[in-house]
This record gives sequence, C-alpha cells and structure tokens, in this order.
Amino acid sequence: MRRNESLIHIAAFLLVIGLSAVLYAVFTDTRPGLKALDASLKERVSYHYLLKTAGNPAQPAERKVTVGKSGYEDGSANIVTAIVVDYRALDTLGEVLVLFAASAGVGLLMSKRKRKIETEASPIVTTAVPMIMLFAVVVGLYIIFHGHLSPGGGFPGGAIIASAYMIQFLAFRKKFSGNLFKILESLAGLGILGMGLAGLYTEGSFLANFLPTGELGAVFSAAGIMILYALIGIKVASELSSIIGHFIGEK
Amino acid sequence: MNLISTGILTCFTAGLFSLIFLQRVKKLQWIIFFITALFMAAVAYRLYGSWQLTESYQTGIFLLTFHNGYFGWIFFGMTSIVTLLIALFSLSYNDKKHATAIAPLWTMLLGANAGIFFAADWITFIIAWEIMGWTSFFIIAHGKPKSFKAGIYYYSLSMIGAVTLLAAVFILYTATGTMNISDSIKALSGLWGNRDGMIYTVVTLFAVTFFAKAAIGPFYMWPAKAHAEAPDDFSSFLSGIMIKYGIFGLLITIVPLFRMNYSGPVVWNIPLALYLMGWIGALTAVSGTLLAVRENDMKRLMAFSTVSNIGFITLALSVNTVFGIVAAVYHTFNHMVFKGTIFLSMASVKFRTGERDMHKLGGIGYRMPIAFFAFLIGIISAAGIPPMAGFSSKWMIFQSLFGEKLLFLAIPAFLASTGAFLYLYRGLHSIYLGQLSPRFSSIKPAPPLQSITMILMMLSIFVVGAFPGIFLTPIRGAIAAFTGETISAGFTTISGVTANVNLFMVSLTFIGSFLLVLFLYVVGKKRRHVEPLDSYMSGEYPEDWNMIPEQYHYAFRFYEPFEKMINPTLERYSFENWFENFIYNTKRFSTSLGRWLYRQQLGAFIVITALTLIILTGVVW
Amino acid sequence: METILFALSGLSLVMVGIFGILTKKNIIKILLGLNLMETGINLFVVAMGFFKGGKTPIITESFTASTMHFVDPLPHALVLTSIVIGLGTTALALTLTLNYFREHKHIEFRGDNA
Amino acid sequence: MIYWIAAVGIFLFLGGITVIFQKSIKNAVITFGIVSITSSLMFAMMKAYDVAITEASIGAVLTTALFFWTIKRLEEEGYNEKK
Amino acid sequence: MNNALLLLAFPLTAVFLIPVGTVFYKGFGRFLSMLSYLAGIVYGIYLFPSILAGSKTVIVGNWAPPFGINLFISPFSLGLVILIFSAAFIIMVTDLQNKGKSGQYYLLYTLFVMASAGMVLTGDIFNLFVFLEIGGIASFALIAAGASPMGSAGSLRYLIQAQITSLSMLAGIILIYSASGVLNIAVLAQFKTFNPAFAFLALALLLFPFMLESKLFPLHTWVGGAYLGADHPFAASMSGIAATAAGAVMLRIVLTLANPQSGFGTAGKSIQTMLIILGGITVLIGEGAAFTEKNFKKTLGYSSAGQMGIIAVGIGLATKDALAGVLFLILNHTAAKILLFSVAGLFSKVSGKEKWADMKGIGRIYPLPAALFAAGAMALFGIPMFSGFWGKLYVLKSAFALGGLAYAGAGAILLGTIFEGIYFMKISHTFFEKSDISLERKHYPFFGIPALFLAAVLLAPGLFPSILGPWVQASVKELLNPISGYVHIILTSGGAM
Repeated sequence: MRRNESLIHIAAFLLVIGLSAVLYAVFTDTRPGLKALDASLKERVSYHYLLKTAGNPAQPAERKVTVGKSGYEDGSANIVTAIVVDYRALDTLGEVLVLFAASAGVGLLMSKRKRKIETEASPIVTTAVPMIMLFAVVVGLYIIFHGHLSPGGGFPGGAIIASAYMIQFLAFRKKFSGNLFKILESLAGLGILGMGLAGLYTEGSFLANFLPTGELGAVFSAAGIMILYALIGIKVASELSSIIGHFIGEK
Repeated sequence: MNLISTGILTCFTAGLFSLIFLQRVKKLQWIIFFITALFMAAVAYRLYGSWQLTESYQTGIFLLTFHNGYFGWIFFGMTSIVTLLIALFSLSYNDKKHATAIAPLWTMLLGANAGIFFAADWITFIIAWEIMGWTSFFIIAHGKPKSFKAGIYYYSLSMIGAVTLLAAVFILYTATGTMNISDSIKALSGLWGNRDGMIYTVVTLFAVTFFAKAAIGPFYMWPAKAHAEAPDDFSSFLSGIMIKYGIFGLLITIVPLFRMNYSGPVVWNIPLALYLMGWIGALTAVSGTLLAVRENDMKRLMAFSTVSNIGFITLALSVNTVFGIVAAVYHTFNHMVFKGTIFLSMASVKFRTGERDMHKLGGIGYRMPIAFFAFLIGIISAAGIPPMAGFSSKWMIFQSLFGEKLLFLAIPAFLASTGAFLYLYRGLHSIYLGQLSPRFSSIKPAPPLQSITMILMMLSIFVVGAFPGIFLTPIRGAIAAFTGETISAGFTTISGVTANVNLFMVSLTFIGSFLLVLFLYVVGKKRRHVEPLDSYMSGEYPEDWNMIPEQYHYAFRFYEPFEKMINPTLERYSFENWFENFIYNTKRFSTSLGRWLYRQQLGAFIVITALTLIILTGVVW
Repeated sequence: METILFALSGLSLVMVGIFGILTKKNIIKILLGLNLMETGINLFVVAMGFFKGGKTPIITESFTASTMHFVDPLPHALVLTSIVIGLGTTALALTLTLNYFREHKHIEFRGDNA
Repeated sequence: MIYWIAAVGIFLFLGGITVIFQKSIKNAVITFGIVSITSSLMFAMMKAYDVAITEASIGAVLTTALFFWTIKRLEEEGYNEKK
Repeated sequence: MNNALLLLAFPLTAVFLIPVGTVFYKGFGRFLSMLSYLAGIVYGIYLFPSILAGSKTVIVGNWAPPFGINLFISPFSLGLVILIFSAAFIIMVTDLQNKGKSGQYYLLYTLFVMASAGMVLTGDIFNLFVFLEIGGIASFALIAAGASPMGSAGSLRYLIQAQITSLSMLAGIILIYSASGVLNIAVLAQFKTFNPAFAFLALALLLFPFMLESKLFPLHTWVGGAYLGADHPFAASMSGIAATAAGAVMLRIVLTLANPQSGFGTAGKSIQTMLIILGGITVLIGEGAAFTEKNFKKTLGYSSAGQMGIIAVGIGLATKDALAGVLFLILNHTAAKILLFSVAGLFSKVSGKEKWADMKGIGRIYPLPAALFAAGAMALFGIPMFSGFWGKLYVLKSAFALGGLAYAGAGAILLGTIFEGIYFMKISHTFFEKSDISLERKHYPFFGIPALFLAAVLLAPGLFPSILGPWVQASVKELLNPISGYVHIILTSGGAM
C-alpha cells in the first residue's frame, strides 16, 4: 500500500501545481477583452445598491446620500443586509431552505446516541452555564435586530443563539425535544413566505418590501428588513439547534 | 382509400388486440393471425396494377410515404401467398399441446413486412425494419432459455444492421438532400466520380445491414442458431421470407447504384465492389454447404442450406446484368416456396415425433407419406433437378455467370450446388427413409390441414417447374419497370446466354422417366424388412463402449470421413468465435474500466483532473 | 496589489484543500479538506470585491456619488449564503460518516466498497 | 498594511498544510478551528465585517464543534485511531 | 404575471407545512407534497397557452433584472417545469414502499423537486447556484435514506464530488461578476467581449456541476454508488427530474448565456465541441457499463448516463433539428425512466431480489408490468413507434449534416444504441422466460393506471409527433435566437410586468 500512497501524493501535488499554472496562465492572458477584476465599482451593480438608486438607475452624476433623510428606496444603512434581504431576497429564501434541508436530512439519517459513560458536570459548570447562555442569547438578539445598522443579521445572530442552546448540553444533558424546534422552524418559514406573498399582493412582486423604509440610520428605519431578518434569525437558530440536538442530544 | 396503410394498420391493431386481450385463448390468436394473413393476401391481389398509388403522412419534419411500386408489389405478393400457406399450417400446428404465444407478435411482423416492401422513403423503411427486428426477437426467443441465447445472438446482429442502416441513410440524406429511396439512390449514382469515398462508405454501411439480415458473408452463423431454436412453424417463415429482406434491401440500394453511370475500377467489366460481393456470395454458398453437411440437427441443416442458397442469390446479383437480377429474384421466390415446404414438412414431423436430431428419426416416410413427399419434392427442387422449379432458377444463375464469363466465380457455385446433394440426401435419408424405429411405429400421419398446405406447396413447385412464366412474367415486368431492359423468356421457355430451354418439355421427359422407374419397382421382387438397430456389432455390446444404440445407427455420423477433412479449416476461420470473443472482450474491458475508474478513492481525483484538463484545452484553443 | 494578495491566499487555501481531498483516505480528513476549500473560495469571493482603501459598506455619514469609497457589498452577500451552505453540507456529510462507520466499521475510503 | 496581509495569508496556508498532514484527526480538527478563525480575521481585514461575524459564529464555532461531536460519537461506537 | 412565481410557492408552502403537519398525522407529508405538485401542474397548464404566445419574465422583490433576481417563464422552461412536477407526482403515486417514509423524507423530496424547477426558471447565475445546492443537499440525504446498506458510501462519494463542482461554480460566478459587474444572464448575454481564455475558464467552471448532474464522462463515477443507495422512487427522480433540470440549465448556459453575440464570443462554440466529445464518450461508457451491470438500479442508472450523453451531443450540435431532438429525448427519457424504475421497484419488492438476472420468469406472474417494462425500454433505445425514435433521429440528422466531429458523436450514439438494445432486450426477455418462480400475485391498485399513462405519454408523441409541435417549435425558436427573444423580453420589460 506504501508505494501506491506516495504515488498518489506525487500525482496530487503535480495536479495542484498544474491547476494553479493553468489559472495563472488564464489570469495573466494578454489578449484583448475583459478579465478578472476589470469591473471597477462604478460599473458594478452594487454601485447602485450603495447609492440606493437600484429602482431608477439613470441618476444625475452628483447623487447625495444623507444619513437621517427618509424616502430612500431601501431603508437599511448596512448595504449587505439590504442586498441579502431586499434586493436579492430569493437567494436568502433559498439559503434558508438549504439549512432546512440540512436539518431535515440530519433528522432523517442520524441514529440515536447510546452514551455509555455517565459523568456528572462539575458544579462550577452547572452554575456558570446559565449566565453565559443568557449573555449569548442577548448578544444574538442584539445582532439580529440591529442587522440593518451594524454588521451581522439573521445568520450570525441565529448561530449565536443556537450556540447558547448548545452550551446547556455540556452541563445538563437535557432530553432533546425535536418537536419544539420543528414547529418553530415551520412557523418562521411560514412567516417568511407570508411576508413574500404579502409583498406579491401589495407591491405586485414576490418578497417585495411593502413596509415604509423610514429614515436612513434610525433604529426602526427599515421595518420590512427587520421583520424578515428576525424571522430568518429564528429559523436559523431553531434549525441549527435541531442539528446540534441530533448530534449530541440523547433521545 | 389508401389500401397499403389500412393493411398495415389492421395488422398492428389486430396484433396488439390479440396480444393484450387474448392471452388466455391461444386458439383465437392463431385464427386472428390467419385472418390477417388472408387479408394481406387480398390486399396484395387488390393492389395489382395500380402502380401510381402513393400514400404519405406528415410526421414532425419527416414525410412517411408508401408507394406501390411493381418491384415492391411482387415481393409483397409472393411473401403474402407463402405466409398465407404457413398461416394455414400453423392453425393446425398450434393445437392444445404445441401452442406458443407468438401469434400476436407474428401478426405485427406481417405489418412490418408490408411496410418494408412498400416503403417509399427511408424513414418508413427504418421504422418497418426496426419493428420487424424486435418482434422477430421476441418470437425466436419465445420464453425458452436456449432459444433466448439464439435470439440475443440474432438480435445483436440485427441491431448492428439497424444502426448501420441509420448511419447510411443519414449520410445519404446529407449528400442527396432527399429521403425518397429511389430518388436518393439515383442522386447518389450521379455523384460517381467526384465523391467516391462517401459512396463507398454508404455502400459498405448498407452492405453490413443487408448482409447481417440475409446471413451473407461474415454473418453466416445466426440462421443455424435462430432457425433451429425458433418455434417450428415460424422457422419456415424465418427461413423462407424474413431472410429475403436483406436481398430486397440489396436490390433497392446497391444493385441499382452500380448500374447507373458507374465510373469506378472494373474487374472483367464488373464493378470491383460487386465482384467482391460476388466472391462473398460464393464463399457463403460454399461454407453454407460444408457446414450443412456436418449437421445432425435437421433444422440447423436446412438453415445452413438457406445460407448456401442466399450465397447463390448474391452471386447472381453481383453479375450486374438484367439476366442476373431476374435470375436472383426468380431463385429468391423459388427458394421461398421449396424451403417453406421443407421446413413445414420437418415441422409436421416434429409435431408428431417431437424429435429434432436426425439419428433419432428414420423411416418416418412410412407413417407420414405426405410429409415425406413434400420433403422429397422440396429437396429435389433445392438440388435443382429438372422437373422442379429449382432447376430453372439455378440454371439461370449459372447462365448469368457464363454470360459474363465469370468462370472463377462459377467454380465455387458448382461446388456448392453439387454439395447440396450431399446434405439434402442426408436429410431425406435420415428422417424419412431407412427403417422405422420402434418408438415411432404408432405415430399418426400429419393432420389434415397440414397435409393440405404441403400438397398445395408441392403442386406450386411442380407447376412453376413446368411453367416458369408464372413467376417470370411478373418478375420480368417488375425488373423492366425498374431498370428499363428485360430478358426474352416465354411462358415455358427461358432463353439464356449460351442456350435456351423449354421447361415444359423437360418436365414431361422427367415425369415420363419417373413413371417408367415406378413401373419397374412395382413389378420387381419382394424385399426383406430389416430392423434399424439390428446391425452387426461383430460380437461386441455397444453399452461397454458407453454408446447408446442410436449412436451407431448409420445416420449418426453420416459423412464422418468428410467431416474429418473439413473440420479443422472450419474451426480456424469461423467468424462465430471471432464475434463471440469480440463481445467477451468488450464486456471484460468495460467492467475493468468501470472498476479502475471506481478504484480511485472517491472519484475526486478524476473530477479535479477533468477540471484542469478541460480548462487547459480551453486556454490553449 | 492588496486584492491580489487576498485572492492569492484564498486560492492557496483552495489548493491545500484539493491536495487534502485527493491524498487522504480518512473521511473526516477529506471533509476537513473540503471545508478548507470552502473557506478558501469564500476568501477568494470577498477578495474579488475588495478595493484598496475602501470602507465597509455601512452608511455611517452622508456621502455623494463622487466622494464615496466603499468596498463592493455584493460578494459579502454571496459569501454569507455560501458559508451557511458549507455548514449544511458538512453537517449532512458528518451524519453520513457516522452511518458509514456503523455499516463498514472503518472510515477509510477504500475503492473496494460500493 | 501589505505585510499584515501577507503574514496572515502565509499563516493560513501553513495552517492548511498542518491540517492536512496531522496524524490524529482530533489535532487536525483543532488546527482547522484555528485556520477558520484566522480566515474570519482576514475577512475583517477586507472590511467584510458581516462576513467576519458569520464566519466566526458559524464557520469556526459550529463546524469545528460538529467535527468534534462526530469524533466523540465515533469513539463511543468503538472507533479508535490507533488501530 | 408576477404571480407566476406561485409555481415555486406551492411546493414551498408544502415544505413549511409538512413538519407541523406530521406532528399531528403521519401520512400528512405524502399527501401535502402530492397536492403541491398537482397544484403546480394545474397552474402550469393554466399558464401555458398565454406563455406559448409570448414568454414572460417574473421580477422578484420589485427590483428590475440587473439589480434584482428574475425568473423567465418561457415555453421551454414552463414546459420542463410541468414535466418535472408531473414526473414527481407520478413517482409519488407509484411509490410502493411509502408506508415507512417519515415526513422529513417528503419534505426533502419536495425541496428537491422545487429546486429542480427553480433551476430551470431562474435568470440569475447565483440564484442558479443556490437552487443547485438545495437540490444537492436534498439528494445527498435522500440517497442515504434509501433502504440499502451501501447508501451512505454512495451518498458520501456523490456529496464530495458535487461539492467540489459547486465550489467551482461559485468561483466561476465571482470571476464573471468581477469582470462584468453583473450577475443576470440576460445582461451577460449581450455584454462587452471577455478575454477568450478567461471566458472559457468562467464558462467551464459554471458548467461543471451540471455536467456532473447529467453524468457526463469525466464526472460520472458517482452514478454506481448513488443509484445503488437510493430507493426506487428517488432513483427515478434522479434520472427523470435532476437530469432534465441539468440538461435544461446546460441548454440555457450554452445557448443563451454564451451565445455568439455575448461577451463569451467563441468560448460558447468551443464548449459546444467539448460537449459533443464528452457526450459521445459518455454514451459509450454509460452503455458499456450498463451492458455488464447485474444490479437492476445500477443498470438503469448507467443507461440514463448514456441517454444524457446523447442529449449532451444534441446540445453541442445546437442546430434546429438537434434541439428539437433534445426536447423529444428529454421528455422520452423522463417518462421512460419513471416507468422502468417503478416496474423495477415493483419486481424487487415482490421478488426481494436486487439483480435483474434473478427475477427470471416474473413476467408470467405480472404480465402487464413486464410488458410495460419492455415498452419503456424500447422507447429508450429508439424503437420506431415511441418518441425516443424521433428524438434520436433528429439528433442524428443534424449530426450527420454537420459532419467532421459530429460524425464521431453520431458514431458513438449509434454504437451506444447497439449495446443499449441488447441489454434492454435481454432484461425484458428474462422476465418472460419459463422458470420455477413461485410468487402469489398481489394486486397493486396504484401501479396499473400511472404506468399505462406513462406508456401513453411515450407512445403518443411517437405516433403523432405533431402533438409536441407547438411546444418544440416555440422552445427551439426561443433557444436559438436569445438576443431577440430572451434578452429583449427581460430587459425591455423593465419594472413589474
């Protein structure tokens, strides 16, 4: 087996070198025509996202975006959240479905856990864990609800809440109740779908942001985005917790 | 009222109807089959004369057209008459004990049969060809494992044929732009001289298709397997009619192609390709005869005799003269009749005895006289002895060879035709003559319906033998409509190249001499009846040579010295093992390739290498 | 120059990930290589949107079309999705590894199994 | 600024190499955790703070945790590396 | 027209309702998912006449295409979506082992179907990536959820290869974005020219996952393990639904995104030549492997690899006839594969055997399914009176017309047909052989009608190809002139339409 092993190593090494050589040749190709990194910010779609002129891109050259002014086409100060939730909302819907599929898949395939050794967690851990959980949940909620102002949003917030749920498994070995998360998941999902259909019937296209956008930079500025991102946060949190539950929970 | 398509449609609907609804009632299926055969014969009768009848249907971007050409009509007329007789035979053959479930498929096959002969454009021809392919596979394989092996062997050859047909048709279509058969062949012949390479590829592709179906050249092996294992009444259809599709194919593609403004290399003023085909035909004829002589199973023996007769027909086609074509078509029709008779008589023998190996039979003639006479007339016609029809067509084939002074081709032809006596007599002697073995002493003669068919067949051989005009006039008319020239032949006389013969006189002389011999026989002295197994064993007992009595029965190794002589050569050059280990190699190759591709830990290796290579070729391009 | 450096480090991680997948037999190691590849690709995607001296795409003070100098926010949105996809696939793959171990009693990926 | 990027880039590359060539899978998972946190740092250097937080919370924490739990479950069911 | 998005919204509602539903009533998952497919079919057919008149674009989130995501509802994509939904519906109906399946199985299955439909409709390359991922994850889980012990190995193998190719797609997307600044197919379809080498790299990276999904030559090693693991219904959907969606996306990328006027210039042409070569090799490898395969599901799996090879050659040729042939072949392949897999499912459930050689003589006890298997097999390898024949005929017609490399492609297809013909006939005959198999005949109510319907779907376009005429003409016209059709409708429609 030895000789075969080193043969594969050399072949893999040569392959990696060959692949990077080919990529190098492509990126340094001098023939005319656009290459990687040729589109400056001005030519990119995100130029209009930044200037919030995606609705009607033909804008006078000198466009001014002022904090606190209302009436922009999208209320969120954090442009990444604007893109994730408002401009390219279908991607995020797809994203949520990916996690949904993953947690359903894990639920379907994962077998029950038979833990042989029984060790009780030390008192330090059992007292410290609830405090950390509280702190983690607060941080998670903060990140979710300030998604449109500060970096972060539904995904990291949900993950932090899920890790809060994870910690309690280290200390208390509680039974993992699958149904709670299932119901939470589908309710949040139905909420997102409801928002989407509401957008379809009020604004005329699926997942359109029908709520007022408020002034730029204010806490309650982008109402539609806040609600949607909160629902996504809950969904992500419940899905990750159910995955965690399947991995280390004991039926 | 477009007759052809209604005919074909009735065949298919009847076949499907009886396939789906009449699984339980086999008898009814056979009656439906007989009625359809009758209907198709009536269609053939009604179609005579209306040569402009074309029916076309627009499907997608292709136009499916049927055309009642004189040429297609004579083939269809001939085949539907013979099929009608075979259908009559199968009605009685398939009683409670022997019934097989193939009637519905056979009815559909009749539809495909009509489709092939009346197709005016290549797409209809391909459709009919492939339907004929799969229906005949299921009939030959009809549920028995042994016949399944033969069926798969036959089907792989016919798949190769169908695929080469598709390729040839599309190359032809791109070159000539028309899907109509006759126009495309005419347009293709117009390209002689400037696009010879393409024409030769088309010719080879067509040749593979039609050689595979007609068991010419390298494909000589499948008839022995398929005819022997097929249901007995179907083998006569298979050997009589289905093998002629290949000949019909050659007639409508390769033969006209080389007749029109051919400007390629010529050997003894015959196009090189046709000369090669001639040699292939001659070799098939010789190898068919040699293999037939060695056979101990009666149906395999007759299958090889079909291969040898097909070799004759290709030989006649390759002479590239109108006389040769008429001879070929005439021999095809004769072969249909006498080979049908022989197979039917063998079928009725098997119907009664259930035996297929000749050394287990013997003296059946006493018990089944009509089957014996049918077999006798059939092999006389097959051997080409005067009073029967076979003589005139074989005579014409030899005349066409002499006409073109193709002596080197004539020699194997003579060898094959004289060799025919060997295996034909072996068949007659082992099955019908000799002493009746005790096992079959109480068998009843062939059932009435089967005997009627056999008598009708015998009559037709006699009548055509005496008056060749019955077949020749329509054939000459069709060939004239097809190629513009014709040969001079009266109702009973054929004027060949070196001589002409009045067949009526010939058959009269033979009948006269036969009566004379009969008279002497009746007057002659008494004869003693000898038990077949009562042969001298010079004091030894067969059992201690672990031989059963049947084995040293004289029919067991009829031509042993002859076999010893030709066996080694046949073993070495047989295409069969070449084809067998070709399939074995491809199987081994693809499994090992699959396993090697698979041994890669998880295919990721191949995925990444593929990514790099594809991008690399893209960049370099 | 910075963008190219970021992109190069991303691609180097991808190459290491590919090398890991190809040479290793242990499934966990292969999955680690796969995750390395994913992190590398994510770095490469964000690097493609990076402009020298650009600020994070969050509007904190007013700006005009000519004075603004942001990093391209769209690759960030794409990477957000791609990270979560990576997590989903890894979770599923690890469950499959557990089942694989239960069936084959080893987690070496030898060619002889199915 | 460029030196910082180069340094973190090389650290990432070396981390990746060590993950691949580790003997025991536990060490490999730990090194992978380190590599993924440094990648979150690199996201931050690229001014992609959203992505940095997500990578940190999902990429680093949860993926590494999943890997650990699988190894733990494998050991519970009788897998041991030495064999 | 924006509510055309309901096509995706129906399965979505089903997906979100299933977890809640299964808590109360076990069989809720199966019922709800079938209801959503039925709704999708009915809605699709309701839309079809108006779409035949003119394709429509659906804006998501009220942002016009280059900034937002758009779905493109055209005769081609709508026709395939209806095909996918009806395929899923029939597979669910003919699924015989549906007792033990949990709500999560149906949730994953509906996600898989929705993702395939989404892939066909979407007009944005990153959205395509997301749908590909959803479909991917759902199929990894469903392959492993099959009853067979080898499921997890096959699924792991498939997962790793699928992840590598989908990461390559992500790299392709970001390269295209960094060079053009746009993610929308319509805008890219008439963009300034890219550097030729870069264009080919980006296109190849974009195409790899779909070549893997449609089992083309270098990326086909996962087929064996995946089909061994998956249970019969999902194996049927992998051949029927996933391969159709992958073929449709390849058509969209090769013909619309990389059309000659687009920035990709000649890269599209060289990708087409690559597809012809790889398609030809796939036909040979697929049919060769199926020729020697003993396990029933793997044989059908490799044969669908062969079929996808022919479709890839058809896409590579990209002439009017070839594309009409490809559409016929896609329809024929989906319907025939579902029929074959449902019969295979019935026979292995009844006889308890995995290899087709051990099921000798089962046709005498179940004549209808065995006859339908023979019909489906014949439809697949192109026996005349089925639609597969016309599909293969059109592809061969344009292959021979183009000459040169296309000859090799046509030769490979023909050689593949020989192998295919032989092993399919072998299998369908073993069902009818006399053997001492002794099984009592159980009656399966839900098997007869859908199987007969599938046989009718195979036979009807064969006998009367003009039935599909309007759909095929409109789709081919749409695919062959992307600028005046696809791009014009999406970019000029501007706001909500």
